[in-house]
Amino acid sequence: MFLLALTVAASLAGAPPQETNAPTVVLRADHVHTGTGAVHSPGMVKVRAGRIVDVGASLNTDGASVLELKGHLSAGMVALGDQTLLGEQGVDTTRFVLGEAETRLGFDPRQPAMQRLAQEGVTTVVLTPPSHSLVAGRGLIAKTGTGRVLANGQAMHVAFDAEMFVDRADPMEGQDFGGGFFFFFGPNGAVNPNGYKSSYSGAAEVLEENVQDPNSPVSKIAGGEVTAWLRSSDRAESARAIAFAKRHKVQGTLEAGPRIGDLAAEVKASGLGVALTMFRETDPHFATQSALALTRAGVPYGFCLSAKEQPVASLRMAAALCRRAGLTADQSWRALTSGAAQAVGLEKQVGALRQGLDADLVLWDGQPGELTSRVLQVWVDGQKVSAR
Amino acid sequence: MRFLVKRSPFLLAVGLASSISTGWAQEANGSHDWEGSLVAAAPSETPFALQDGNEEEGKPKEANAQKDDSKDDSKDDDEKKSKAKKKDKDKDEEKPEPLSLAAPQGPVLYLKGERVIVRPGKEIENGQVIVRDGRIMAVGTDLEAPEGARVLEGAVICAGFMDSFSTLGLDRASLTTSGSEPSARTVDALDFFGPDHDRQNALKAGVLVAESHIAMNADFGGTGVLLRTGWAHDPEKRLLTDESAMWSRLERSGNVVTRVEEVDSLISKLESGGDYLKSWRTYETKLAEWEKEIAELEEELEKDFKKAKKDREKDIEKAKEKGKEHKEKRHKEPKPPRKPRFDPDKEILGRVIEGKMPLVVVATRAAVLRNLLEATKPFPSLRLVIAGGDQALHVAPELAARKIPVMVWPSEPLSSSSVPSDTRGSLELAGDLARAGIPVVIGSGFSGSSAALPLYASLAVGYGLPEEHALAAITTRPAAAFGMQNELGQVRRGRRAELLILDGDPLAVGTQVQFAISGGEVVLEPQK
Amino acid sequence: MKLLSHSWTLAACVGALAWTGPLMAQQKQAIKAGTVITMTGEPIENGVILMDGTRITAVGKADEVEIPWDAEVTEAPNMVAMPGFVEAHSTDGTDRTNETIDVAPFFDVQDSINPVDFFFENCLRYGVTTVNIQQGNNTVVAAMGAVVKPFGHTVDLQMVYPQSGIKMSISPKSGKSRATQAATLRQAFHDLRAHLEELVEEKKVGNDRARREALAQGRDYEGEDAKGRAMTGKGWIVEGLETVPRVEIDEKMAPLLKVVEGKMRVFMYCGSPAEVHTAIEIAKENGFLETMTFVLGSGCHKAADAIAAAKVPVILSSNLVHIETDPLTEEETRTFEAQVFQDKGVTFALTSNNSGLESLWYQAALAVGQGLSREDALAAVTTVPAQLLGLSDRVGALKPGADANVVLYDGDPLSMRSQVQHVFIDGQQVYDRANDPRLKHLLEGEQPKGTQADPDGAREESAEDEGSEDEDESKKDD
Amino acid sequence: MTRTHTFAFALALSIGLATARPASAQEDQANNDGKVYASVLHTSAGETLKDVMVTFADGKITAIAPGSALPDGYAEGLVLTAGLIDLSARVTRSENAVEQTNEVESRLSVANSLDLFDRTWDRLARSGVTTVLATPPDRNVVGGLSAVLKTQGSKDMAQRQLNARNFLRGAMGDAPSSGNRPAWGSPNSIYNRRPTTRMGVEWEWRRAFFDAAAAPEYPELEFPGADVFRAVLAGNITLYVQAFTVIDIRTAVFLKEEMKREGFGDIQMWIDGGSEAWKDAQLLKRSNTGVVLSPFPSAGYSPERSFQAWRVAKDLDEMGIPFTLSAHGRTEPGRTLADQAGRAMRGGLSFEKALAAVTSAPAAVLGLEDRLGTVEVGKDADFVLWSGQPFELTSRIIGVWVDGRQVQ
Repeated sequence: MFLLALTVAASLAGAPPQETNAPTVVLRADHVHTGTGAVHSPGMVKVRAGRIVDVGASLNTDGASVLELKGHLSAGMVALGDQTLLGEQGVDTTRFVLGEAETRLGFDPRQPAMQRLAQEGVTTVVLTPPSHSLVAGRGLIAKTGTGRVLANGQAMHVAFDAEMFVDRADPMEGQDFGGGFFFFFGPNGAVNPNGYKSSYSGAAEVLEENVQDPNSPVSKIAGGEVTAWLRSSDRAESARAIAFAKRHKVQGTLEAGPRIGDLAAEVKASGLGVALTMFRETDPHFATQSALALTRAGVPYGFCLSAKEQPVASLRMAAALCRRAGLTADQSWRALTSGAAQAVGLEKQVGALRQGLDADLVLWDGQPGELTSRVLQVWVDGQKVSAR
Repeated sequence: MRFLVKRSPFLLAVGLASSISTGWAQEANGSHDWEGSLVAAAPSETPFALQDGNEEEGKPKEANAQKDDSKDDSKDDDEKKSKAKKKDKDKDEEKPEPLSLAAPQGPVLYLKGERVIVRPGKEIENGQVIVRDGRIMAVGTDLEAPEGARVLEGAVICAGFMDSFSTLGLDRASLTTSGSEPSARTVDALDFFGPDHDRQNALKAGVLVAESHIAMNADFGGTGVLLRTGWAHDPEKRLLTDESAMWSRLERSGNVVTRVEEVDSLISKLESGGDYLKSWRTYETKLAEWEKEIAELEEELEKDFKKAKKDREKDIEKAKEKGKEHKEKRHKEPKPPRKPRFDPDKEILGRVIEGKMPLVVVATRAAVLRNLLEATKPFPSLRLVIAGGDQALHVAPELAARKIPVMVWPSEPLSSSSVPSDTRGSLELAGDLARAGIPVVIGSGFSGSSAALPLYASLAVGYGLPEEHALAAITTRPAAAFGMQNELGQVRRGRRAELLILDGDPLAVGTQVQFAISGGEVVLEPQK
Repeated sequence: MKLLSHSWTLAACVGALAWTGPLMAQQKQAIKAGTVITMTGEPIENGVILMDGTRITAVGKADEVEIPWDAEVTEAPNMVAMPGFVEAHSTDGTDRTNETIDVAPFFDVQDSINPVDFFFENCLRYGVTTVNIQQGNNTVVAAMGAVVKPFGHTVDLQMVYPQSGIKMSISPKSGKSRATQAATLRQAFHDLRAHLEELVEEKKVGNDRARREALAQGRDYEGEDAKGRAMTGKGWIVEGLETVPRVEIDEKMAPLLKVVEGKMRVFMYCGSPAEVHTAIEIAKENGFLETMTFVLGSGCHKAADAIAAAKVPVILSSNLVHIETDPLTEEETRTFEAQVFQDKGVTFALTSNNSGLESLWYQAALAVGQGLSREDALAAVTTVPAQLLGLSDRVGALKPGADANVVLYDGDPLSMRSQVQHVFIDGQQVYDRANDPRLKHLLEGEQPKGTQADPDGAREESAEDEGSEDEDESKKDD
Repeated sequence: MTRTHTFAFALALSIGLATARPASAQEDQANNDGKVYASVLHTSAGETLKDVMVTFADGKITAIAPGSALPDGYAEGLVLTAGLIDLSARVTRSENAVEQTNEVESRLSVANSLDLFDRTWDRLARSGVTTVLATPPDRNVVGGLSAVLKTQGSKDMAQRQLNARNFLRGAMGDAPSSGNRPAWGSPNSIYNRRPTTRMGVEWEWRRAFFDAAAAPEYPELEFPGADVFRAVLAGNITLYVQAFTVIDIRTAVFLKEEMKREGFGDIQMWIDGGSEAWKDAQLLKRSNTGVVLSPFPSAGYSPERSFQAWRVAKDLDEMGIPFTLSAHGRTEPGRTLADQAGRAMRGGLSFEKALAAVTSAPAAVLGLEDRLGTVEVGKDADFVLWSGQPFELTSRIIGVWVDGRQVQ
């Protein structure tokens, strides 16, 4: 089913709803974890029109309604690179390069999975299109509770790993052309009208052509006009992706496997953020070592949502294991919030309790980084989306 | 050889089900999404007691195991996370005994900690523990360091964690074979020579004791072992017991009919084991009677041998006169009883049904559990443990009544393919079971890793299991499940010295293990 | 025709007997070689080996040893003479390497050795003169093995030492796991003990009953005298076995009884270090620890301490260097196992069994390459295996009284560029490279007598393409 | 078919243990100068020197001082040779290292498909191999261009690759057609390509060369990559063909001679494999084609495999056919490139010829004789230090240096 053909009534409003005389609300909690290093016990957060106006130990509350909260208040968590939320989206194998495709058009922000994420404390999720092609189009960033899709969050998805080499290259699978089979011959006998490639060198050649061709949407990632999401799994693929990003001054995020720590210096030099596909194998040794290496090198990184049934629990477990491997409490918490936001270029919008950021707040019954804590209430863009 | 799971992607789950939202929705509208839920929804109203499972009738252990008859059912007022002091009914028998005069074989240790967690729910501030000859000699608040003892200090002293279902030390073939027999012994299959990262990580995470067993998919997989992760390379010291439990796996096949037969064949095999032991006992008694009878007969014959000799000579004379051949007198005597044929499998199953060793049954579906509980009712001595138990809530009252522990592990149920997805246990399962009064045990599971056991326990707390139950699920409960409640799981006099010194709360994520004491010796300490 | 052949053989035998006298006497020989490696001391420069019949009578420097006038002298000035290699454990030379039943100690390898098997021809080509044929590793208790010479038309002509030892395995046979394998092995000894106790019990009950019957009948009772032998052995003893004549013992279990009594060697295959400790435990329980020799798989050097403590000699795997990659750090550790065993004082022999990498000379050379001294490497393929098989006085060294097994090399035996030129077994030259029919056919293309040429020339199957790369023969699972 | 992001986060995790982080990609340049002492130096340039001290700096050999005394701390009896070169190392050639969407792919190089992080590079270096020719796997008739690189060095392909002669890799025989399926049946895969037979493979070769040669006059015959074929015809790029059986070798040589006959050009050709080259050595001699011999089969139990097969090197040497040895990237004891040279010697080849076949000869084929292949002042500091006579079983490799840096 063609991805493009789907029409969705998504609330496409880019910015949060701007009422002029919106009410101001002050949330007071036993502990406010700003995520920028400071913890106010007790602390207050002033919110107006979906944005954080002020954060501090005590703010003047005249003209604002005060909300007394028992527990720990923190910023909402940011999850990267999720595939599970796109539901039964068909993987589009029509062409090897799908520059124009937009996940935004095929995504239902109201689906129950998004609500569940919100209830578990994840307020922002970054989606990348599932793909078997070299370029799979633009991803999207959405708020889980309200389902608001951020306008500026659509990175161009470019694959550097072996997922793009798929044996079936022909879209006509199962479609009958009337009167039995006949087939198109590609330029030299191969049935491959869509220009699919089967090797890294072949894919690299097609990518270079597209980046240099001005009327291909892919060329916009050169120079950083459009951010990019470079998907790689092993170190050789990551090295090629980094070299490509440096060559064409691409900005954005590198989705990398557990061994990316060996290339921490190169990643830092390239300016890319990292989305760690954290724990594919049962042994997290490499993944936690990479988290330590990236932290030492000062590279912003977050974790990818992977487990289908328990996505948020796996996210928090990843942070916990990095903490046990040597990260400090706020370093591991940063990977769940501001670090992940910085990795996709949203540090000015989400990921911390700071003046001017979106009002995404989570109330916990214990320290946010602890596994033993439970989520009590969640606000997204200043609206309460769930309460225990 | 370390067992690296490369099979279908492993899903995080403390028996995790897709119905994670139940935790949330359930709170809001009060209805549990199990069909016809038996458990009152809001956890906070249902008071439940932190029973310590079958604390009393433990396995008879060597001499100085002090009979622990104090039933410490401290009430636990469970508003989340509060550490209110509990009213403690059991007497404070921590008076230090005079130290025995004999010279100690192993090192003597003197541990000092700001918090000594005697057992989940009972703590001592600024306590000390003296360890000698592999045992805890004394626990108290004003103990002097015995002369020559090594002093170890830290924030928290608690019992070593115990993984009730680990795969440490077993190669893939031993784990997955379904062709095992009850008499097969896991101790023969242990191999710690391969890459050893899992075990070292488990030790660093504080898991000092792990239960390993072979043949996951067999009807009777043979006897498991309880091994000390700190002593894996010492064939003697690593074994706490080479008969921890007999493991059996139900739901081996997909279709319903065979699943019913599985339970019947399980019980009939156990019964045949019981009959086998009975037949040996009857043989021994009959043999004794026969020997007594024969001895009497012989005595009698000895007595009138002379007479018999004379009679015989007379008969021979008579026979010669008649020219006939003399026929000896027929001698009849009772036959010795027949010795039953030795059968190692039946012998071990007999000991299981007589309760010498617990039987752990891996089952997830409600129908199978109901069938199993029904079938095991006539055998009170059988010490049953359920492993998996994703739908155990359906039979919760009976499990609670018979105090049958349920072992939960954070991996998809073993037969993920044949278990309908909605029945898979959710992170809330542990909490729900505890609220229903069932002793909960947490294991790392078939494709889990022992090193993350404490993190699983913390996560279970994050999804509704009270903190004390979580700590109990990795210390006292597994010990009780394997009949070692007088040996492990608590910091009390007489228990084996399997202790940890931590730099923070056992269930906190950032906590690191400072010292680990196993078998009475320090097996892990910070590198200088 | 049948009658003729009968009489013919009869005459031949009589004739041969008549002839053996002088023939035997006449068979004095001497080999003069540039270098003689005796394996009993330093190599001798231009030494002499005196042979009489099938035995070596003297070895020494040319000027010190007086060659009898009637000895037939073989001059080999620029060659190296050394004792024939001794293969400590080989599963080749038989048609099938394993039985399907788990416990089969009553079988004997002699019944399946094929004297004209290609393996024996290849042994001669590489200077191997004594081979211990045992069954494969895919078993629990396998058949009794035999030590043979790789020359002779019938098995008994080849025989050196029949029933030289029983092959067992502690590593799981296919279909079993480690636990079930150990359980089956323990069960075999348990069944033997139960059987013996049953026999003694029956005999005792029978005797008591007879005695009581005599009492009842007023007869004096004269008990039978004990026809069997009391049981000896270091493991367990069944008291009163002397009352049971040995012939009454089930012949399926009799060989195991010899093992428990320490009268039959055991070659225990152990594929991984974890199984060493179980094997030692079972051997100690059943009294065959002193007569057991380990046949090790690669990697067992990790349990070298346990092996050294139990003083069990080992036969190393043909894969001399154990390579292990740590799945976590991907570091590759290579360990030369022979060195580990040597440092721990364990007697070890090398074997080329199913190594596919040439023969014992190749293993010895590779061992020297990895750091072993030349003497130890050569000993590990000559004197040590001889000692393991209990044939130290007959094979493995050139010394007076030993069998006349001599190999002549055209250079240093461990060099890539030298070949075996002559092989003598029991004083008789059994191989001469100059007229090796197979090599002549291959290298010079000469057609052996009495065979027609292959229609389209000797098409080899060795053309491999990338797909079917010639896999190392050691993957052959036996 | 949703591609669920099935990388399930495995809660069953063991806590990471803090081991040392592997060395960063930028090896520090500082320590690639130093000196090596050896009792015997075989220079591969025809000389054998005794008691030699070789000094090197910035990866180049600066001085060779024969006759210098044994410095303390150095062992007796060590032998030094140049680093070994394997022209058919077949390293890290995954399925995705060759463009299989078309049968004749001559433009793409294997360089951007190689994984420089693979552990095989370290193992190869430790087995004495310092430089390799990497070629695409033989799944197509023509796989593409090759890459020449050292077995140690930077992890960035641009810096790692040496600018040596270029090789166009192809295969004869049924290897390339083994993965193909006839075009009818399910027409949904890139593997529905011709050829599926040996003849089809040969036709692809001939068509490519004829079209490339004729394209200047008939532009419609031009196809992407035709310029590479023209460069092969002009002899600027060497044609590197895999062929094991004598039939395939004959087909390859006939193709070369046909091109010459047609006047299209004299192809420089080398055969990879050639285990039956001895059966038609005259053909190779006549067409001045070189052979990279595949690894000699292990002796096993049939002399045909060993005595005869191991003699190939001696036979080719006697007939004056240029050849080199290769181990196909195997590094286990008994199967390394050094062992192949040992087996060639057991088959009758002299030590000097065996050493040349793994050092100076392959360097010449790569066109890098000015940098590699021998131990001479000015050359790259690639050495192998042996505990005794090289290629003998009784000696082993003690040290290997690539660009002056010793391999751990």
